Amino acid sequence: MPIDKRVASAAEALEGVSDGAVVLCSGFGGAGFANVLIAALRERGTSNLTLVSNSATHRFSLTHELIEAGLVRRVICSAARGHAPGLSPFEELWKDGRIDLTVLPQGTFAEAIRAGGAGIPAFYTPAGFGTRLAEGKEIRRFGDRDYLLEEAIIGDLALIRADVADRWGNLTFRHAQANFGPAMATAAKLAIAEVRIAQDQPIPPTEVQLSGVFVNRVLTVGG
Amino acid sequence: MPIDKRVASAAEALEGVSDGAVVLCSGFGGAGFANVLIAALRERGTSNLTLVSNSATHRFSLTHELIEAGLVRRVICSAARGHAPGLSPFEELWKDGRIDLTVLPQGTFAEAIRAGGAGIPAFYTPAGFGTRLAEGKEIRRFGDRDYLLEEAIIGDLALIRADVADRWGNLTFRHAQANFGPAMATAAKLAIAEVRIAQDQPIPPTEVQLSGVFVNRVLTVGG
Amino acid sequence: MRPLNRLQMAWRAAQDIEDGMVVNLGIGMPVACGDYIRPGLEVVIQAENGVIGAGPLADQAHADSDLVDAGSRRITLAPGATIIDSTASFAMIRGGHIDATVLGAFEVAANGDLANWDMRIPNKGPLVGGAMDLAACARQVWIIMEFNTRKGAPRLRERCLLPLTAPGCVRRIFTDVAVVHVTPRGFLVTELLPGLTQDELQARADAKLQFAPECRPLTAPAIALPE
Amino acid sequence: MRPLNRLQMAWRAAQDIEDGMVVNLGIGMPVACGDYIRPGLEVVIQAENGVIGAGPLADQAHADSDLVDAGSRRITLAPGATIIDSTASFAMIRGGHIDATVLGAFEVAANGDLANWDMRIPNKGPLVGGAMDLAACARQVWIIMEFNTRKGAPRLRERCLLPLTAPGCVRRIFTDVAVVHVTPRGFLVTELLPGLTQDELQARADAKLQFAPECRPLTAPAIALPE
Repeated sequence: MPIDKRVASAAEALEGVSDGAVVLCSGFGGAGFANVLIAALRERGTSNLTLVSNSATHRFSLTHELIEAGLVRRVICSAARGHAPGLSPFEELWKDGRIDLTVLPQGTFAEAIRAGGAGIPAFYTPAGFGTRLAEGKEIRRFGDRDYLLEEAIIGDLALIRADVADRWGNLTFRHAQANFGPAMATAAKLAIAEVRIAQDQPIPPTEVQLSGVFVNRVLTVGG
Repeated sequence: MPIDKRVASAAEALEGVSDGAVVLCSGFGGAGFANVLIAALRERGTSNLTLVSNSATHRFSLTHELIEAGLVRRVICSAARGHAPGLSPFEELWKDGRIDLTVLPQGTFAEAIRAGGAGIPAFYTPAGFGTRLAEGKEIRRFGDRDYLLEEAIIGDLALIRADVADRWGNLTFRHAQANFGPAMATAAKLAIAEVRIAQDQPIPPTEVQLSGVFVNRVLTVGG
Repeated sequence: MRPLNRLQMAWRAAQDIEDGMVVNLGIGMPVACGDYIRPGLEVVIQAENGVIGAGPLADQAHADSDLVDAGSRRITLAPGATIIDSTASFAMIRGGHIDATVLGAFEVAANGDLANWDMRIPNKGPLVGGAMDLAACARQVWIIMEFNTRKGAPRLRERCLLPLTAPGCVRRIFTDVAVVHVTPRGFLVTELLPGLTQDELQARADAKLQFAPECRPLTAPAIALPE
Repeated sequence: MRPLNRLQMAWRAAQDIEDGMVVNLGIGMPVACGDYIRPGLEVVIQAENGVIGAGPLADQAHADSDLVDAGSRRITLAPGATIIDSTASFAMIRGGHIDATVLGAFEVAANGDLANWDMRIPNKGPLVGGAMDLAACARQVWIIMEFNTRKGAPRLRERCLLPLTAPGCVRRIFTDVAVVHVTPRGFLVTELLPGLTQDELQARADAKLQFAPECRPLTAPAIALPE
């Protein structure tokens, strides 16, 4: 049967996602948020989620709607501050102890996700050594420098945004849209891409930016 | 001054390379060997080298000439067997204890080089656990599995082969020519690419496969 | 019936490849599996040099020395293919994204231990390549090998004599005279060459063989070996 | 003379950027350095979201919501640019491939400790972003900040009071009234605003300041702040 990872609806894309899922959401600097899928996840009401996203709340992302709807019990991110002057929905829940937070340096965050997809259970990094984020972490010296041990992040679900897909799930990204998306797709058991166009004919081999091997479902959302 | 990493000759490309250098040479499966630069390195007579190459001797590579010329004191590779029935130049020297050998699983070899370029001093991998290659290595359990600690590889020099370069050192690779080249360029203090064409105009941003940030010198060799 | 030849063994292994699988085929016999995948199936063949979606061998007119697989064979790309670098290729392998790898072997033990990289030939350099990563990390490891060595020694053993590639990794073994699954209770023969008895097969192994109640005859179409 | 305004401080930092450097410019004041790189120099500006070779801001007609820097500003690409993903971008940063990063800060200590991520505002979520990777791993860390807080408290301190971003990383500090290098022997003032005495500057710091024998006047061209 021809490989064809395209699905007809957001509901179909999210079929089988369970409460308690670890959800990796791409997006950074205003580009690459899979907002159609995030909105569908909120409507679905899947709860008790661990949200792995560079920003807990970003003004271009709908992850804050998941948080506001009370569906998220834990956040792993590098930035948890709202843009608005008051407290963000995340900050309101966090100050009341109703949501757990793990903050990582952004490079560690990216590398931990990459490690999750690459079969590396843990790695050492210099980032964060000598800071509060090193608390409770193993410190080890290699050469003349100290490093922190960081463990891989593995997700049940990745929601990423791309530009063009083909039926094999190969993806291209527009400009800075890729950011955390490729790594997140590799690190999740179920990786779903929302794309502008999903085509029958293959993306030329040299233009593919993420192999369809890492992508399970593709949803066309236009845009 | 405009950035321009193109050099006029192989001799100029290798300027400043010292005896005792750790040299990373790309190439695998018949593609991606920087044979012009390897030949120039042999002619230069730079000695006491550590050769980091997937194969100690590959029939499409000239690394065996470095070995035959007695310039190599240590090899780090995943494959050290000659293709011919008799003993290869490497095997002759190795059996006499005149060359040191470190063998790594190919994925560990690739990942160690990537780690060297990515500021990761060490990482854990499942490959090689329970085998002779685990001897003397730290074993550690994460979850329900055992892993080996592997340290990064950093080079003084990388000799890689690419297809097109621009004056910024951005590179494209033909088909399977990339293999270890991109990672090796990131992991070496001096990364030199030999290319078919080096052009004035920039390679279009979406076609660049290795950023020129990682490439120090570019030599046009045609082919 | 005659034992399967090397291409017939590759054919038999290929019949177990399922629709949509991502498979890595080792150098030698395993790579021939690519020619025998069941009609109507679409499979992604990964070569560890970074070709994701390897197609058939290139004909003379299209052969390109840069478009090669891990065995330096000049190949084509299948529709939907792409090429990544070695680091990314092994990230894919180590990360468990390969559904099945088909490898050659010297020995397999009843606990799934695999020995396929070091025959202890004096003074020959070691050749690990990607075998340890594949054996340790592919979701399934399938082996194609003759049931016995040329000298008649058993390759299915209680414990491997040769240095291991990875412990406890092998799931299926496709041989010239039997198909054997490796289960938590040891070797389970699921297909046996017609004309060979269970006792005869057991006599050729160094470990206890169990035979599946539904053990079937091992058959393959006639495939001529190249000259 | 009046203290430098924020754009003048960015201008002054930009004068230290050398030909061919790969630089990462933090959100806020640092990113303005890109506008003031000395004429005739070619510099690669890295944005940690993966843009390698960021150009000036896009005009309305060319602004693209997918072509942004780490601060969500709609930018252009410089000739020779490419875009990589976040994992690769931080591999570049952590691997020491950034010649200099220019960051904002709350405090810098005489030993080079940097505090620029946590002002301890109650209930506001932490914002680390890429600062720890950049501070720990760029070959040089340069800081742009006012010499004192709005309330007059010293930002150059014997020890940081606020949580650290990275220990011992800062090399140069570009402030509104002085340029200060961080040396193994502590703070060394290399430029001082005309009209300000060494004693006056020292009185505004919490750590011992040394003054370079060749300490020069800190000057910058007039640059108006946007409304």
